[in-house]
Amino acid sequence: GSTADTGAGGTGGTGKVGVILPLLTSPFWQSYNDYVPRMAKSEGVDALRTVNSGSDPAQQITDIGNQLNQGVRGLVVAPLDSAAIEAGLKQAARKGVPVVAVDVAPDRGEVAMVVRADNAAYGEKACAYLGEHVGSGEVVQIMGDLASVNGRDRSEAFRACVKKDFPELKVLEIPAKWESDTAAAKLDTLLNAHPGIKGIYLQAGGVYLAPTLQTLKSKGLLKKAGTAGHIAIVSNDGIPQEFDAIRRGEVDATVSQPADAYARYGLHYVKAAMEGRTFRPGPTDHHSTIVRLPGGILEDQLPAPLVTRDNVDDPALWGNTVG
Amino acid sequence: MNTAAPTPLAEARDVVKRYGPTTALADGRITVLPGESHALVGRNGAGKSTLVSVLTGLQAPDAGTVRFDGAPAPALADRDGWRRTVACVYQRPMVVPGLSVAENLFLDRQPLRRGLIGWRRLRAEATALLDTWDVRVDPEARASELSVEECQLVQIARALSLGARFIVLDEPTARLDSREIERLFTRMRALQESGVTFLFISHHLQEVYEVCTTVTVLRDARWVVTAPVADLPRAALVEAMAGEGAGTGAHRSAGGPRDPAAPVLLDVRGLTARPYRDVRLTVRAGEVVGLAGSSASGKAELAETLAGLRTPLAGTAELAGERLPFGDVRGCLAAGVGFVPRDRHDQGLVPGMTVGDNATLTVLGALGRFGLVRADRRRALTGDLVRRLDIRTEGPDQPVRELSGGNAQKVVMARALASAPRLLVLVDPTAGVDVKSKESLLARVEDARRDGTAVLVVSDELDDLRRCDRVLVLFHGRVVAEHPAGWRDHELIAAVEGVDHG
Amino acid sequence: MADTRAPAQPPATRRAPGQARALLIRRARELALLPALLAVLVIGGFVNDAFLTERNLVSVLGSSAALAMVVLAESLVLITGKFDLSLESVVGIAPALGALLVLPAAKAGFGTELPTALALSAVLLVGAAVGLLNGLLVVKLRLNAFIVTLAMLIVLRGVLVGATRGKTLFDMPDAFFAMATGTVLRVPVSVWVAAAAFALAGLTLRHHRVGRALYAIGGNPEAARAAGIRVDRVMLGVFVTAGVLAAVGGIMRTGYVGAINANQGQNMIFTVFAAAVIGGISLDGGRGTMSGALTGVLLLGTVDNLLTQAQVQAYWIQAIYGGIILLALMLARLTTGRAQD
Amino acid sequence: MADTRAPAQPPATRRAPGQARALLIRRARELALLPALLAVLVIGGFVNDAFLTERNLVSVLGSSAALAMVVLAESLVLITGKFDLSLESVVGIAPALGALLVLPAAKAGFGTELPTALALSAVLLVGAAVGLLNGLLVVKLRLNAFIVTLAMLIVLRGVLVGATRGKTLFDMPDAFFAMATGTVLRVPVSVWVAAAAFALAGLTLRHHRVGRALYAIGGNPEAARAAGIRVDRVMLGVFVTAGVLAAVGGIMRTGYVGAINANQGQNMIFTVFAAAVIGGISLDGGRGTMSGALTGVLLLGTVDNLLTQAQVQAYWIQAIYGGIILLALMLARLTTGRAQD
Ligand SMILES: Nc1ncnc2c1ncn2[C@@H]1O[C@H](COP(=O)(O)OP(=O)(O)OP(=O)(O)O)[C@@H](O)[C@H]1O
Ligand SMILES: Nc1ncnc2c1ncn2[C@@H]1O[C@H](COP(=O)(O)OP(=O)(O)OP(=O)(O)O)[C@@H](O)[C@H]1O
Ligand SMILES: [Mg+2]
Ligand SMILES: [Mg+2]
Repeated sequence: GSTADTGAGGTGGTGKVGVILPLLTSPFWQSYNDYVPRMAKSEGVDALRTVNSGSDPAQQITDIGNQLNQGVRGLVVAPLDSAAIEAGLKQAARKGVPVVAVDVAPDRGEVAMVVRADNAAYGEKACAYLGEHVGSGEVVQIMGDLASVNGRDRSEAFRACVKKDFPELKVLEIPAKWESDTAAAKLDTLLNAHPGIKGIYLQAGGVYLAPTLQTLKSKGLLKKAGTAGHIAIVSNDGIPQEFDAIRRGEVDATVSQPADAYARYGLHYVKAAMEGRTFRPGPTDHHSTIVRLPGGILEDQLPAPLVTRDNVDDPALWGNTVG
Repeated sequence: MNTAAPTPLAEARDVVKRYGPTTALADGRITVLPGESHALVGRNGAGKSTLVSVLTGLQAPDAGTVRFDGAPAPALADRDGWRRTVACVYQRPMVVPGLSVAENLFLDRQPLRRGLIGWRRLRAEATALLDTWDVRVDPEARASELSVEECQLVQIARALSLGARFIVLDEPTARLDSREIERLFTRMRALQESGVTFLFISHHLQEVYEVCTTVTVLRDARWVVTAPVADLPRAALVEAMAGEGAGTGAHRSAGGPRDPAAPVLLDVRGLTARPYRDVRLTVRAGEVVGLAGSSASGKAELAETLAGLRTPLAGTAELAGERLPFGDVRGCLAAGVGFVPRDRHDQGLVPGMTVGDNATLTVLGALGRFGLVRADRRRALTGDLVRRLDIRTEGPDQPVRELSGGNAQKVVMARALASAPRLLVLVDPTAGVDVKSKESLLARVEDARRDGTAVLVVSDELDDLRRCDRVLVLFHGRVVAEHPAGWRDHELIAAVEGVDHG
Repeated sequence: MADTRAPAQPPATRRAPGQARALLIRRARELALLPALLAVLVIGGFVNDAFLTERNLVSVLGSSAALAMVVLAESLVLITGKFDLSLESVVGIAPALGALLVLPAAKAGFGTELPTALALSAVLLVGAAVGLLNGLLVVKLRLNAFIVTLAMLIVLRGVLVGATRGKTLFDMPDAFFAMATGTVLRVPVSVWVAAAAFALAGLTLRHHRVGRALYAIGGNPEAARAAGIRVDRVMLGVFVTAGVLAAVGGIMRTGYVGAINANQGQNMIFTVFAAAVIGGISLDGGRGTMSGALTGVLLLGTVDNLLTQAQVQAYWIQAIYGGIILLALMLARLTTGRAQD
Repeated sequence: MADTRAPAQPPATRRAPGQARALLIRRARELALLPALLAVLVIGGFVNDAFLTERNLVSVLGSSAALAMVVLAESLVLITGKFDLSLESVVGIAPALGALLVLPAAKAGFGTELPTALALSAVLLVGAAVGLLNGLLVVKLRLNAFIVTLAMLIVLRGVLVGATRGKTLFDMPDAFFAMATGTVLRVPVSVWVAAAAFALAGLTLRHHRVGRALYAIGGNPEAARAAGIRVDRVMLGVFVTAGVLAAVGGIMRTGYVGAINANQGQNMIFTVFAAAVIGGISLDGGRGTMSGALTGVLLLGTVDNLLTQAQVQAYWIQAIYGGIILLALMLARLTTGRAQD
């Protein structure tokens, strides 16, 4: 139970719920996918098998249509794009099926709730960490797909934060399209031209962690934190391998995207919406706040803690609960 | 007779081969005895090439047996076994266009040096081989750069150099000029003396009498007769092929021009391009003019220029007073030029399209309004052409790819006739066409000429040229002689080869 | 020696009866996929009650319309014996440029705020221009079509990301969405448009001289030229037409999705080739029909829909999808007995 | 009439003087990209001091090694006149299955915990098996190679996601990474291996009967068969070899990246075709050389490196990359004067 008013109508809280994933080739979404059935059980939701849109926004619209044709009474969607989801939302609205958006806030359209940790906040946290620990010099951000809203928000937030708060830092950029080999090749190249690089921000630890460490290792630049010549690395995702790397001192910090909470509260809110409940801005019972976005949409801003050496063993972190 | 019969070198019995609904061979039989030169004749589509592909292991028969020296034929996948047994020049070009001439000659049997190919030896051997055939091509040249004749010679040279005791030649002479044919026959005789056995296919029956001892006739996919050539005079042979009594008539000549005062339709002046120089020629309405010359004389290029496929350096050509737009095929078509190109595989046919499509390719705009191609009109026009040219096909909807060689050639002729041209330019129009069909093909030329069409026959086939009112001879790009009808063979051959004396 | 003579028997009558049957077989080949498509429909009906409902089938059609347009475009190019990989990027760049022309600067547009009709014409124009450029490089400069259009694809993908700065474009005038949102007889306009385009293309290919010219060029360009077909001009025309059709496909996709993502169309070309080739369009040129290509599109759309409805595990759905395509190919191979190379 | 007769000269003597020139031209064509490659190197040297350093050039080589292996594999298939799109998925699935066999269940492995050497052999075996399956479908069932391998690509991508359940595989034994991390004379082992593979393939293609058979089959399979080449068997062999080479490329990529992502290899096939075709390998079969393919790989690698160093705006980098490829093609076309279709 969170901050919710019990209202009339809805679908009475029963019926099947469709869960649509944006992609499955990232460890983060794979974890989310694994959490869905578990959380469905604990939240008492009759969730269908998850559907994977395979990074294609048009496919996602088709998937929504397919689920609606099957008679789902609620939908949990992780939109691939904040704008290119509207057509899907409209379809659902026409059928009176409530939708909860996970990870990406739609620009427009009707959703019962957005469950997300702020992508822009990821970029800012990484920037703040690097700014405080590196101070000045060259830092690299290994970006995602520029055509994806997640990658875009993280990139722009990081860039803007550096410009505003840490003008001493010079940002070098690697557009790596969520591809590990692209990340490795371009980081390798940049390190040749800029041997003085002091910090790296990985926008997706699941994809970029291994190639970054591997490239640094093969160039003899992988030094433990605290030793001379260490390159500060801030990652993003919160998968177990990042935690291990933090424990080893190879990576300084990572922003933990709450995969478990995404699954849990996505299903929680959709059930509530199906029961006809509505929500108000304000603090929740799970250490987050519901805010009203400019478009009028409500968003439950889940905490995305920065994990460093100090809190890496915190059992509450989802990365410590999976294999 | 039975007791003394030697073991046949190659023997096929009761061979059946079907392609979908077509039965290409219903009763294929042949017995080739060691040391003989065996001719295989039959009309276009009789199944000769099909029998060859079965005899050379290119395709498995649907039924029937093939034996060599009394032993069963090798398995289809045993390519080495087949290569040891039989060599073949196929009717379709079987060269690899991207490889050099030298490699094509020694494909998969290149001389080795320490396990790798010895290019030097390969080149030397290729040069030697080409020299024996007097083929003037660079052994390093790509096969795709060869002319049709050169390509054919390279394949013949390859087959005859393989060292097989049994050699199959499927219409080797269809693309060669007379000197090249003579050279082939000389080689064949030499090999015969050393014990090589030949199976020889040709539509030039005089060649059968010249080099073969035995002949087998196929008709309508069935074996008809096998006999010593001496026992089958030409008329009987043609009858066996055609299945009816028929005069041969191949030597009938055309007589003089029908109307010496007919207006000049084609007037070519000072035409000059790379392979020919300062050509001047005229063709009157209703006149058939032959253009002879060896393969290197430039005659085919001249024909292609008139068809709009090439742009000359200088000169003009007027058709009924209008300048032909060189380099513009469509313009030339509109001006009234019908064209049979030299090589049906290259420029003549779209193999995947149907007989009807190919035959009407030049007149697509005329089969309906607004560019629509009306199926009924295409069918009617095609049906008419198929009948007139006696094309053996399942129907207008059969892909040309599936036709036999000679029938495919007739489709090219159909395409040229479809546009009802005022000038017909025919390059080697009867290549690969059987004797009876040749008659009907040339009869269509006669029809056209009666309707006032001017005809230019570019060929070195004496049968084709004999029908011409006059024959011009091109030598190294210049017109060097003109022979009015009634010339004698040796005169013309001498002129073509550049050894006559005026 | 054998002067034995065969008894005079009538020549095997090979023509009359064979003809009709041969024609039938040839027609059947064009629709080789039909058995596979029917099988999927029947299985679908058993697997899920919702599958064979009108609503669901309309969904399949609506989601396939944009793909169908691009498959149509690609088929025309393939029949002519060429390639055009850049069509997938036209699906993105053409509507995106149109949208940028109409959107105010505040919404990431160029700020030109052209009238909608002009902007929509610009979409088609962009498609035509890309096609023309490809065509000129291939026809006039004689560059390899595959690699030219691959490079073009990379360039255009880049231009799309560059021009939109990676942002998704939305809030275009309703006309941009009308094809997917408007319906006639409960079926989206885009489906009717795609159907009309296929019918027109099919008729042209079969019954118009331009269509016949495409097959001739694809089958043997030299022979086509010798028969008076203006090969270069027709080929240019095909590239331009394909560009325009892909641009229309782009508008359909825009309407379907409700916005233009900076990677709209990306990776679509794989599906396009799959549909075309499964549908019997030959990569060597000169062969294939519109009805075949259409069955290819429908098969892929139906299988996709079916798999979603069948509740296959998300992890395995792709593998199964590929497996079904393979099976369909084999089925087509067996039912027509035709080698596909 | 004309007794003005041309002197009896032999027709255009094509042998002696022409021969050397023709050979030169032929060689030049194989290396048509060399001018473009040199131009990029020179420009790179001006743009950035770090570009022409040994370290950076080694980086280019190291990052191109895996691509080079797959390009080699694809080139062999293309020369034989076929397609293999599934090679990109072999780059992912082969090392992934190897890793799953060696990893404990706790690390997402199958739990079999095979010895490393066995697991590495399994990687090659998977490549060979995929190649064999493709080959059988194409050669024996006579299915279209493009579409079979496209379906196979989809299946294998799916299997990769399914088998790893989308997880990234870390912590394999060091042997999985040795090719990329180990160096000989300061150059990664993977580069040496790729160089050796190219040299061997080049030698075989140019100077061994088997190599010549590939060209013959690609140029005219019927003629090849008639000449005694076991077309089916050679073709099967080529598919299997290509699978194995792609598997080796997969190991190289694994080592380079340090892990196996569930989308390893995805979309690589575009780059593979780009490199091969830019390098002069014909999609029609029968044409192309290993040295050409190699220049294609190097050109792409160098341009990529140069653009990264130049820190071109991220938004425009792709468009510029594509543009440079187009320019390189035109340059190659102009310097060799050869049509590319
Ligand atoms: N691949 C094929 N598909 C279908 N039909 C074919 C095929 N090849 C040959 N045929 C048919 O088989 C019959 C025999 O053809 P074949 O080539 O053996 O004739 P041929 O005697 O060699 O004729 P020609 O003298 O014209 O070369 C013809 O009717 C032909 O249409
Ligand atoms: N693909 C080819 N086709 C035809 N000839 C070739 C081909 N490749 C090489 N050659 C011939 O081989 C000759 C030598 O080539 P290359 O130097 O590559 O080989 P090599 O083994 O060193 O030969 P050699 O020992 O004779 O010098 C060239 O002059 C060329 O004529
Ligand atoms: Mg024949
Ligand atoms: Mg040498």
